[in-house]
Formats: sequence, C-alpha cells, structure tokens
Amino acid sequence: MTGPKSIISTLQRHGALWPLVALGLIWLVIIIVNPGFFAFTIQDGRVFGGVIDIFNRGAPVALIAIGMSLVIATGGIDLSVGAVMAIAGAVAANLIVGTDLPVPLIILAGLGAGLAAGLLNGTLVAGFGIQPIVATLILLVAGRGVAQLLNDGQIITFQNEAFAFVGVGTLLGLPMPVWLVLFVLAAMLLITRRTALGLFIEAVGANASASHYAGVPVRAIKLTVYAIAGLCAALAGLVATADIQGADANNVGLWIELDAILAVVIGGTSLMGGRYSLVLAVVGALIIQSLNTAVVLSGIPPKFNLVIKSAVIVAVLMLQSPVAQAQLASLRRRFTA
Amino acid sequence: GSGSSEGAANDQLTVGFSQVGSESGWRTSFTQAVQAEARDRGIDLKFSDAQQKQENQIRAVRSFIAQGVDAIVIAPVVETGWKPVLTEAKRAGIPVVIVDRNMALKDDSLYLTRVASDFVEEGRKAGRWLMEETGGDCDIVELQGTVGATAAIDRMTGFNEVIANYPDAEIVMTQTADFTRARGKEIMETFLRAMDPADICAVWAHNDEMALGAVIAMKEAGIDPGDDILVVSVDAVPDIFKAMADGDTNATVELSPHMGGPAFDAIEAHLRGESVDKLISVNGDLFTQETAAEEYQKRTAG
Amino acid sequence: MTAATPLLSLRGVRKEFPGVVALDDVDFEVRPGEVHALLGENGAGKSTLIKVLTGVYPRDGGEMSLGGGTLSPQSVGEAQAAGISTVYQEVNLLPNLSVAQNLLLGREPRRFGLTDWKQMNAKARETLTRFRLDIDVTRPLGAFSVAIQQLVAIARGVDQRAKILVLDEPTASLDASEVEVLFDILRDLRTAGLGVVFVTHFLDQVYALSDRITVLRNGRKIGTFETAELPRPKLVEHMLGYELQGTASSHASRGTVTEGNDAALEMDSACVSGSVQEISLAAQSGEAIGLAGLLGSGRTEVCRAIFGLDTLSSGRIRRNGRDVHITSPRGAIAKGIALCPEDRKANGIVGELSVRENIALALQARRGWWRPIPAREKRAMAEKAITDFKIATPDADKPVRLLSGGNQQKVILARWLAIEPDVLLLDEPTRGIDVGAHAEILRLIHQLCERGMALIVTSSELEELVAFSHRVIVLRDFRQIAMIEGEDITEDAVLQAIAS
Amino acid sequence: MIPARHAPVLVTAGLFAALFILGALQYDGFGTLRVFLNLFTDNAFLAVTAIGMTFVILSGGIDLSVGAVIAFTGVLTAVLVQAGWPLWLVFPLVLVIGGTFGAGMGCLIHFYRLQPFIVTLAGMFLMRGLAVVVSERSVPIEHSVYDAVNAAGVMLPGRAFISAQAIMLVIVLAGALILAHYRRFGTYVYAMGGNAESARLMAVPVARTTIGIYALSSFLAALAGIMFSFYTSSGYALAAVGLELDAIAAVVIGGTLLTGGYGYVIGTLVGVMLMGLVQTYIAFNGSLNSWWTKIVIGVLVLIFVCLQRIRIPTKAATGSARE
Ligand SMILES: Nc1ncnc2c1ncn2[C@@H]1O[C@H](COP(=O)(O)OP(=O)(O)OP(=O)(O)O)[C@@H](O)[C@H]1O
Ligand SMILES: Nc1ncnc2c1ncn2[C@@H]1O[C@H](COP(=O)(O)OP(=O)(O)OP(=O)(O)O)[C@@H](O)[C@H]1O
Ligand SMILES: [Mg+2]
Ligand SMILES: [Mg+2]
Repeated sequence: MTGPKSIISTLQRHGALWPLVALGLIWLVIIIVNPGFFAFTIQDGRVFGGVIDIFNRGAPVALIAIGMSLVIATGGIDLSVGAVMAIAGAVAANLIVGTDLPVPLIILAGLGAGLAAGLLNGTLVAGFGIQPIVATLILLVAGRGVAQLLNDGQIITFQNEAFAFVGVGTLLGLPMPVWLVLFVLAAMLLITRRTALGLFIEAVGANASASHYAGVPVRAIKLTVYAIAGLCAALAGLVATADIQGADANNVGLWIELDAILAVVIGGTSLMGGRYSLVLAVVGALIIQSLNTAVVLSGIPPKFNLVIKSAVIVAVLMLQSPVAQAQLASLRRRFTA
Repeated sequence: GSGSSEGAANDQLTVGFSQVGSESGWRTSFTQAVQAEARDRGIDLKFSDAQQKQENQIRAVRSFIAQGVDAIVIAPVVETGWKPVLTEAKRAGIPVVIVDRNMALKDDSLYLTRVASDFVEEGRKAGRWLMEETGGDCDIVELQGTVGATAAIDRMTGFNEVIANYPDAEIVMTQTADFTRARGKEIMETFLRAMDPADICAVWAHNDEMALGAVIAMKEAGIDPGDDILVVSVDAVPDIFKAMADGDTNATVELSPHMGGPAFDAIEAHLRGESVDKLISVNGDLFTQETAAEEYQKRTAG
Repeated sequence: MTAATPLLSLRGVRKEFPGVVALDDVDFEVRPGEVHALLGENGAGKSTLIKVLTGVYPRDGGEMSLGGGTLSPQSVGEAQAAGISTVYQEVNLLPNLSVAQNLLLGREPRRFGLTDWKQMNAKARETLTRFRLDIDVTRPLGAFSVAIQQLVAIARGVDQRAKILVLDEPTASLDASEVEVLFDILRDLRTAGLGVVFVTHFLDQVYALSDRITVLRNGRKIGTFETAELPRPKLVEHMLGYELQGTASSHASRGTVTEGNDAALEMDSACVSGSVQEISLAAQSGEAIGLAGLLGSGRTEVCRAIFGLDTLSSGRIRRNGRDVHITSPRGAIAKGIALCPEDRKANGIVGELSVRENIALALQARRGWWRPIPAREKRAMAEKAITDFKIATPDADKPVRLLSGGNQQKVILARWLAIEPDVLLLDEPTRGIDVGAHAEILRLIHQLCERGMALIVTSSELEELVAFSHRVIVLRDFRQIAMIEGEDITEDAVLQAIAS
Repeated sequence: MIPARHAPVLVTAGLFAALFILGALQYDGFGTLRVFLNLFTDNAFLAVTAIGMTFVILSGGIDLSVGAVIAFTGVLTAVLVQAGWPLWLVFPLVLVIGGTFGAGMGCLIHFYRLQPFIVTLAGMFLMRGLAVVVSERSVPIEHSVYDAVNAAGVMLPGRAFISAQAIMLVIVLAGALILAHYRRFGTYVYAMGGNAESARLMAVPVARTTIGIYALSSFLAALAGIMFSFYTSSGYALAAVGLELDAIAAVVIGGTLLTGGYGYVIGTLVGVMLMGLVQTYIAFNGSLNSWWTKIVIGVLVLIFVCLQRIRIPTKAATGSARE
C-alpha cells in the first residue's frame, strides 16, 4: 500500500516528515515573494532554476554536514571544518599557480590536506582523549592561520578551466557541486550501510564504554569519522575555491561549522550521539540555504537577517519537538471540541 | 628592546602597531606596507593582530603601554570605545597615531594625528561616477559589506547621498555579502534569478572583492559585466585593476594601504619636537578602465 | 494490623508505552507498618508501577491516594514531599558528587543559608554507620563499587524519613551480610509504622521479610497474598503463569571434566598494579569456576584482567597452554574470551540501539568492518534469542534502553553467546533476573559446560555458586585465599572460607 | 594530599606561572605587577562571561549566545544612555532583559527538550540580530559616571592599577564561588551534569535549575556587556564576536569537563588569565604576523590541553571516559 497516509507514516517513522515540511514551508514563502524563482529553463544544455540554485549553493554546507553527521553520531563535534576548507583551497590554489601538476593530482592534494587535518583531529580526540570541541577548536584557530600562511594573506586567484569545473562545471545538465553532494551522499550511505561502520558509529556514540567491552574498535572508529569529516570539508573547500576561482583563506568557510551543525540537528540527529541520518542532514543543509535565499529574495533589509534566521530555526525545531506537537494537538482538540 | 617613553632620539625607535586583523587581501597589503615602511626606516615595529576584536586591540595597546614603546599606531576595528585606553596612553606620555578608520573622540589631545581615509567620501565618489556615467538614470543593485561595519555604513551613506539627487536612480535590490568574493557571487546570482538582468543597470559593491564575485556570477549567467551591467566598487586591490583592464568592471575608488609612511613621519616629527597636523588625509582617487592596465602593472610589479 | 486502613492505595492504574501496555488496571495498596513485596517476572511492570507512583511517568488512567488525600505527583520532588521515598532500580546516584552530597542532596545542612560541609560530612558518616559502612564520604561516589553505591542509595532512601519507602531491587548487588544489615533496618522502620514496598527477585528475601505479596504479570495484577499463606511453588506459578520444573541445582555434571590437558584458560600469579595480586586459576573446557568473596574483594577485577580491560603488571595468562598477551577486549574476543559485565548500564547495553543491534554487536565487532552480518541473519539471531531467553519485547527493533532491567541482562547474555566463545566470564549474570530466567541461566551454564565451554562466574548468591561451580575460588582484598574443589563445595565451606 | 580532582586547575595555574616567568625573562616590563593586574582589567568581562559559562558547562549544557548578549546589552545600554535615560534605570533594565532572555532559552531547553547547542545558537543569532536592529553604528557613551568609574581604582607602585573592572570581577567571582559550592543551586548544577536522569530521580528540581542556569549565564553576560560598555565607553553590535568560543576554551582550559559534572569556577578564572597571558605574550613579542599569531595560539592551546592529559589519570577525574 502506498497511499498518501502510508507515505506520511513512513516519513514520520524515519523522522523525515517535519524537516521536509519545514523545507516545503520555506519554499512556499519563496514562491510567494518571487513566483518566478522556481521556473526551470534549459540553456546551453544546463538546467537553470531556483531549486538547482539552492542545491548548488547549499553544496558546501551539505558536504560538510554529511561528514559532521558521522562525527556527531559518535558523540563528537568538529569545529575545524571551515578552517580545513581554507587549507584545502589554499593548497589547491597554490599548486595550480605554482606548479604544472595535473588537476586530478591537485584535487588529491587538496583532499589529502583535509584528510591530514581530519586525522589530526581524530588523533587528538581518540588518541589523547581530548574533548572534541576543544580538540577541533585548536584547528579552527590555527588552521586558518596555516591557510593564510600558504596564501600570504592574499586571495590566490587562478585561471584553470579544468579545476574550475569542480565548482562551476555542468554535468548532464546539473552543476558539478550538486553531483558531488549526491556522489558523497551515495558513497557514504554505501560505506556506512554496506559495511559495519554505520552500526559501529552509532554504538560508539550511544555508549562508548559498552562498545569497547563488545570489542568495537572505538578509537579507530573515532579516527575514521574525523578523517571523513576532514575529507568532506576539504571537498567543500575545493568547491568553494573553484567557485570563485580563487582561494580566499581569510573568509572561505567562516562560521560554516555552525551552519553544518545546525543542518545536522535540523535533520533530527542528536548532538549526544547515537542515531543519525545522512539524508536528513542534507535536507537540513537545504533548509538553511533556502532560508538564506528566501531572505535575499524577500528584500527585507539585511539588518534583519539574523533575527529572521533565529526565528525560523526556533520554529523548525519546535515543529520537530514532540512536546510542542502534543501541545498543538491538544490545543486543536480544545478548539474543535 | 625598549626605550623609556621619553625616547632618546638616537635609540632605535620602538613603535607598537595594533592592526584589525587579516580579514581581507587589502588588509594584509596594508599590514605588509606598514611593516615594510618600518623596516626601511629601521623602526622596531611591535605588531599585534586583533583578529577583528576590539577587546584584543585594547589589550594589545595596554601591553604596548606596559612595555614602554615610543609610539603607538592603531588601525581601529571600530570608531568608538577608545577614550579609556587612549587616556591611559596619554598619561604614560606615549603618542598615538590613528590610521585607516576614524575614531570618535571629542578630545583631540588623546592622539597625535590621524592618517585617515574617508569612507563617506569614497561612497560619494563612486556614486558621482556612476551618475555621470549613466546620466542619473540607473537601477542599481547593491552589495553591502558586513552589517554594522563602519566601512559599509559610511560608503552606503555617501553613495545614497549622491544618488538622492537623481530621481531616476534607484537601488532596486540590496543585500549584505559580508565583503567577501564568495558571498558576492552568491548574492548576485540570486539577484539575477530574482529579477530580469536586463533591468539592472549597475552593481554597486562596498568593496572590490564582492564586485569580483558578482562579475563571476554575471559571466556564468551569460551577462557581460562592465557592458551589460556596470560595476563600481571601492578599495582598488590589484585584482580589480586586472578585471577593469579586461573590461569586467568599470570603476574603483582607491583606499590606499600606504598609511604607514605618513604615520611614521608624524611620529618622528613629534619626537623631534615639531608640531603635527591633526589630520593627514590620504583620500584615494577613482580609477577607471582607461588606466587600469597600467595601474595593474605598477601595483603587481612591487 | 491486618484491618488497618491502607496508607497508600492505587486503583485501576494504567500506563501505556508505544507498543506495550506496561500497567493494565492495577490495584495496589500498602498498609502502615508492613513490608509489601511487589513481584513478577522481568518486564511485568514493577518498575513502571513505581515510576508512576512517584511521578516519574504520568499515568494514563486510574487513581492514587496517600494517607487519605489524593496523590498525583508530577515529579519525584512532589512525591518525596508527599512522603514517598524511593530507591529506583539500578543505581541512580551521581558519580561525580561525593558520597555525602549524594546522601543529602536537597537536604544539605546549612548555616546562614550556606552549605555546612563539616556538618554534612558528619551527618553522612553517621547515616552510613547504620549500614556498617565506613568509607570516606568526601570521595566521589563513582570511586566506589556498585555495591557500595547501592548501599548509599538505600541509605539515602531510608534517611528521608518518609511515610512510604519504595525499594526497587535494592539487594541486587549486595551480598548476604549487607542484606542482613538492610533487613534489620527495614524491620525497624516497619515497627515505626512505615509502609515499605519491596521489589526483588530473591524469593528467600521475600519470605524472610515481607508481610504481603502482590504479583504482577504482563502488566496485570494477579493478586495480593499474605506471605505466610502463600507457599513458594504457588508464588512462582503466579509469577510465571506456569509451574517451574525442579531447580537446576543438580551437581550431576560435576566431575565429568577431562583433566590433565592444557586448561582453556589459566592465570599464573597474575597481578595488576593497584588491583588484583597473585591470582592463579585454571579453567578446563567444560568447567565452571566460581569466584566468591565479599563486596570489593576483587572478583570483578579478576574478570577485567582476563578480558584485557586492565593490563597485567606481572604474571601470565595462558590459553590452551600458550601464553597470550591480551591488552584490550578486542584482543580477548579474538582469543575466544567473552565477558558479560557487572555494570550493565555503563558497560553492557548500548541503550539507543535496538535489541537486534545489541545482540549482533559483539559478533559484528569480531567479524570486522568489512563483513557485515546480513540483515536476514541478524534478524534470525535476534528472533532466536528472544524466544530462547524469553526476552519481553514487542519486537527486535525496540531500543534496548526501553526494556526492563532483567530483559536487558538477557540481551547482553545473548550478545555474548552469539560469538560462541571458548571462555565465558560472567560477572553477576543473574543480577536482576526473575526466578524463571534464573533457572534458565543456571541451566544454560550447565549446558555451556557440557558443550565444552570454560566458564568463570561471579555471583553473590552462594546457593547458585555452589550449584554450578566445579571449583570455587575465594577472594579477599584482591588476593586468592582459598580454592574449594569438587565434593567439598558447599555453602558452608565457601562461607567459612570467606569469613576465615 | 591534594585530591586528584583538583589537579587540572593546578596544572593550569602551573602553566600560567611558567609562561609568566618565561615572559619576564624574555621581555622588559613583562614580569611586573602591572602586567599581572592588567590581566584582570582587560579580561574582566570575559572572565565574568566565562564564569556564567562554567555553570552551564558543569550542568552538561553549553551557551553560545553570550557574545551576542554582550553586544546587545552594550548597544542597548549605549543607546539608552545617549537618549538620556538615567543609569540606575538602564542597568537594571538590561540585566533583567539578559536574565529573562536566558530563562527563555532555559524554558525551550527544558520544556521542549531542545538541545542547548542549537537553542543558544539561535539565541546568538537573535541577540546579534537585535543588536544590529537597535543600532548598526557603534554608539559612543558620553557620561560622567562612565569617566569616573573608568578612572576609579587603586593605584599601586609601579603604575600597577586595580581597576573598577577588576574589582567587579572579584565580586562576581566571590558570588559564583558561593553559589557553586555553598548553595543548593550549585549542587544541583553539578548533579545535572553528573547524570541528568539520576538527578531527576533524586528529586533535583530540574526545570528550575535548568532555567536558572541559562538565566544566570545570560545575566552574567549582560553584566559583562555593561562592563564592556565601560571598558570601551561605547556599544557596538559587532562587539565580542566569537567570544563564546573564548569563554568555552577558558572554561575547558580551566579543567572543566564539557560533558558536565566535573570542574571548578576558580579553574575558569585561571583559564581566562592563562589565555589573556598568551595574548599579552604575543603582543610583547610583536614579531608574529597575523597568521603566525593564529598558529601560535592554536599550538599553545594544544600544548596546554595535552599537558593536562598527562597528569595521573584517576577514575574520579576522567569519569566514564574509560576506554
Ligand atoms: N520508557 C519506556 N518506554 C517504552 N517501554 C517501556 C518503558 N519503560 C518500560 N517499558 C516496558 O514496559 C514493560 C514493563 O517494564 P518494567 O521496567 O516495569 O518491568 P519490571 O517488572 O521492573 O522488570 P524487571 O524485573 O526486569 O526490572 C517492559 O515490557 C518494558 O519494555
Ligand atoms: N567495603 C568497602 N569499603 C571500601 N571500599 C570498598 C568496599 N567495597 C568495595 N570497595 C571498593 O570498590 C572497588 C571495586 O569493587 P568491585 O565491585 O569491583 O569488587 P568485586 O569484588 O567485584 O565486588 P562485587 O561483589 O561487587 O563484584 C574496590 O576498589 C574497593 O576499593
Ligand atoms: Mg524493574
Ligand atoms: Mg563485582
């Protein structure tokens, strides 16, 4: 049976209902303030449209949110992702400008930098037992410094069609960043579901001590998730760098860690660790990006941006809170009775 | 090493320099220009990066005072809030030079001189140029700097002041792009999606970075920036000259990063006992495509 | 006192959880000056009843009254203010606070509005002397063993001077002498006119102490009985709904062990710095070794050392005659050793995960990352365990933290049996397990021995220890003080060794 | 004998002393009472904020809104003072607003079971947003009391100065120590951090305590906002950006566990001072450029937290982190 009722109950069981409702509501607002925004056009073999814009712009946050989900599922957190974006971008840009390396190698180098950063975080957390927020705070501060050091404080710009493709290219009508998100999402789903990694991650997050007793390699799991988060952040950094064809070590990914964490939480994952959902984290990222876009389209003066953002966040969270739902239901009952 | 605050002239001069941070390429150029200038003059420069926080700057200034430097140069994060710490510097007999942004101070004995640019005037210059170029008939989209930043507020004020005189000139969409290239591109993209690009006459960006981001967005949308849509911005970083030379943007107002020289001149004059003007203006010019290639050569050569 | 008006009475109380009716129209009453035992199998609804009574869960129906007035607490604080003091199942204290703070939380003695630490510690020490506990009350509670923590929890409950004292499995981790101390105190309280609600799975204790018994089964009340008038087999039948076949405590399998070969597991003068000293034991395949001793005698530590949780500072561990170097549970598991830990909340269950995932966890960990257990196999494993162990859960997808305490224990046992170890360490495996399941587990121990597994079992219940052990090792102060073998194993002998 | 649970605080204090001595050996004017006392003045508002944060973290929560609360309070204070409102009205008003705001966040956290990280993140956006709405421009404060307070204090020999800011900090610290260690509220805070579920079962008034904790944190942040308005004689919507991370770092460097339940208010003060000393050290050095400053701060924090790990691990100090 696949009636609308059963779809709704399936979504509800997976915690997907309310995030999707929130996304739908924001899109509704966008349609109201700008009816033409979601119109699709096809031009030069590329599909244009508001939805694609939102996907495209939301890609860095979505990529990071995927990695962040895994880290959060183990009960950790990664504040360094913005700085890792900067490092990866700086590494790539400097290699493009300074060497003749082929683009795939440059991309690998950028990812390698992210992996190294992730491993550093993972070692501090898993190896030395430093609290995740502090361990990654270190790289949040120092990492951007490293990126600036590489760039000498300037934006390193470059002309490189092949590399720019990562950020602005089109494949089968869709922008490259959208493909990257889909690819990483699919890969991560595959890796976590088709191996025992997903189970181990949730077990470690839910009760690290019991997992250790059960023989789960707790440290290795933690190291792995930070490494993945580093890779995701690096990829996001490459996308952002390719997007403007320049590595802006000072500003790329500034405060993106907060957006990514927000995305994960809006997707229903608890910061205490345990259960997580990668798909919903991406939905969370789309919600945030849609909100940003809606604010721009609405024409409300920018000084109200943050107030609006906070109001929407609280509304979305309340929408998901079982307590608020119960209150709403009882209110409705009182009204109808 | 440090001298007493009375500073014997033959001692090496020690100057504390409190910089805002390193939030943009322009800021870094500014820092490097001051450092280079100090090196050339044999000044021992104590540099402190405040990472965009006024409290860090105040801390740094107080450390400089405790250290007994001969003079202090401050590029303030924000205009207000300097009276207490400058009073302390004055009490310690250390001259203070304000560079770049202004400080709101009633008592001008608290500082030696200001080597300053005028953000409002920069906005006016950009506005005047655009109005001349378009005959005062222009639907403008604006890329604002960080909400609350002095540079953003003042440049907006100056620009709006000018276009207020032209009934056909109007800002049709405005949004903050945080002074960054990436956000400039993103916001411009949304603008282009939200309205018919043909209805946009010009982009007015509070700094070059956002303008450069907008240029990328326009190109990707199949628009020819500089021709279809005019682009005017502020700062005059090297990259914008390249863009102008390529015909992608139209004009920029210079915000000179070379404020170290006049600042040190003033300090040295003061220590020699000479009197110093309270304001040393370093207002920059407006550059257009004509001289762009040449300027680019000049600025990247050094 | 039979005709006394009830102090506490519950009428038609109902509580539902998603998929489970935990309490269905339950009546329950407690008179002043009685000890009322609340009995039932694992998952019968005992703890739920207590939580509804004390405002932890809102009830879905029914009425409650205390001392004539209606009772409808919204929080533990309100229940306490109304005169109900509760010691919940599992130790629910705060490991980071000192023992004294735990005892007096919310009732700290004050001077000039400020906490008077000196007086607080003195008061705490005084309270604990009643429990014959002489410990440093300024140390954090977490530094003490589960048993001590449980005693502190009980002391806290008793010290509240309430009208009703509710104890949910208070004796689960206590040994005989502590239980005696507790019972003396409870008898005093009874004389003072308190109503005591007492939940336990130890039927001996029920008969030793209680005046009346209420039995729950599947959330329904089966009946309330005078303890004196309810013979034991009948009680068990009420609880389980069927008659229990004779106890499994036959010594039949003893002596069938094949001696001579290399032991499945051998400890040779094993020491852990700051912990066990000079422990030597050998467990042959098919043999169950019992570890006996008082609280804190080091039984858990012996298990920890074998399982690689603590590293040996000297001595050796051998498997089948070969030296093994075990530094982590992973390493131990790889060598065919499993440990079912004592503190199931902290080290056993992974609460968020489902019953199925909890059962599969250790097996999956041993298989490694790259060979996930197929979903079908996992489901089959879980279904089998649920039927074999009679785990009370609506389905295998329920998060394990929502199961009753005893059922959680069964899940963990199932987890370890799934990896089919050669050596199984069971640290207090029957803690919190109902009579039915208790018998099952004893039977299981026999079965496992027969299948050739070597077992090392810790238990505070001498009766069962004697029942299944081929060899009993008695510990005191982290040292081995006696070894009793074969026919010499009797409760008396073990007791004597412990007391000597 | 020193209890093991005090070790983190002592380690941090030791590191402070070591860095102070190192600085004194390297730079003239560093090892003076003046520099030491400057730390109190310059970090007073941060310390007050971090003290509030300590309670939040001890309870197992987190408060990301404090920096924004400081900015909002500062701007509102400045705007009201410039509008001619009397100080005796302005200060209580902004403190009440701060406290109420925190209590509101506490309500969301407790009654709607929303996660502190996210609630306070939204709170941060709201406060920063409101600050900008009140005034985008920075607002100077011209008031005789401000001048008087800024000049007030005790001058010691060697131009060392005990400022009003420092005195305020000491008062707040004393209050916080009493609250944490000699009031029931403090015990409840530790209890909730130890195990929220157990605390509930032990009849800790969880609702009241949670709301109280966030109200306290926001109240202290508002107080810090007033102190900051004195420190700079102005209010600015973009002031104290990212200060919450500094506060959290100070709390953690001071030996408090982010998972809650373990730590001391006094440790936070030492943590703040240590971080302030690092800043001073870098300013005295004066040769690090922008990025090296960041890298050096990061590396120093790394060294500090690593040194803290090396101390003898005890069961009590590491809690359940037994792996
Ligand atoms: N919070 C909850 N959510 C869902 N189900 C629950 C919850 N708490 C208890 N249950 C279910 O209610 C039933 C009764 O559980 P309860 O804890 O009262 O059993 P019990 O009689 O105390 O058992 P034990 O002797 O094992 O402690 C069980 O089936 C359990 O799974
Ligand atoms: N009566 C006591 N007085 C002081 N400390 C105690 C006491 N009982 C236990 N401890 C402490 O508790 C710690 C470990 O106890 P643990 O429960 O692990 O031992 P055990 O022999 O396994 O006891 P159990 O019977 O609970 O299994 C020991 O370090 C011991 O110091
Ligand atoms: Mg129970
Ligand atoms: Mg034990």
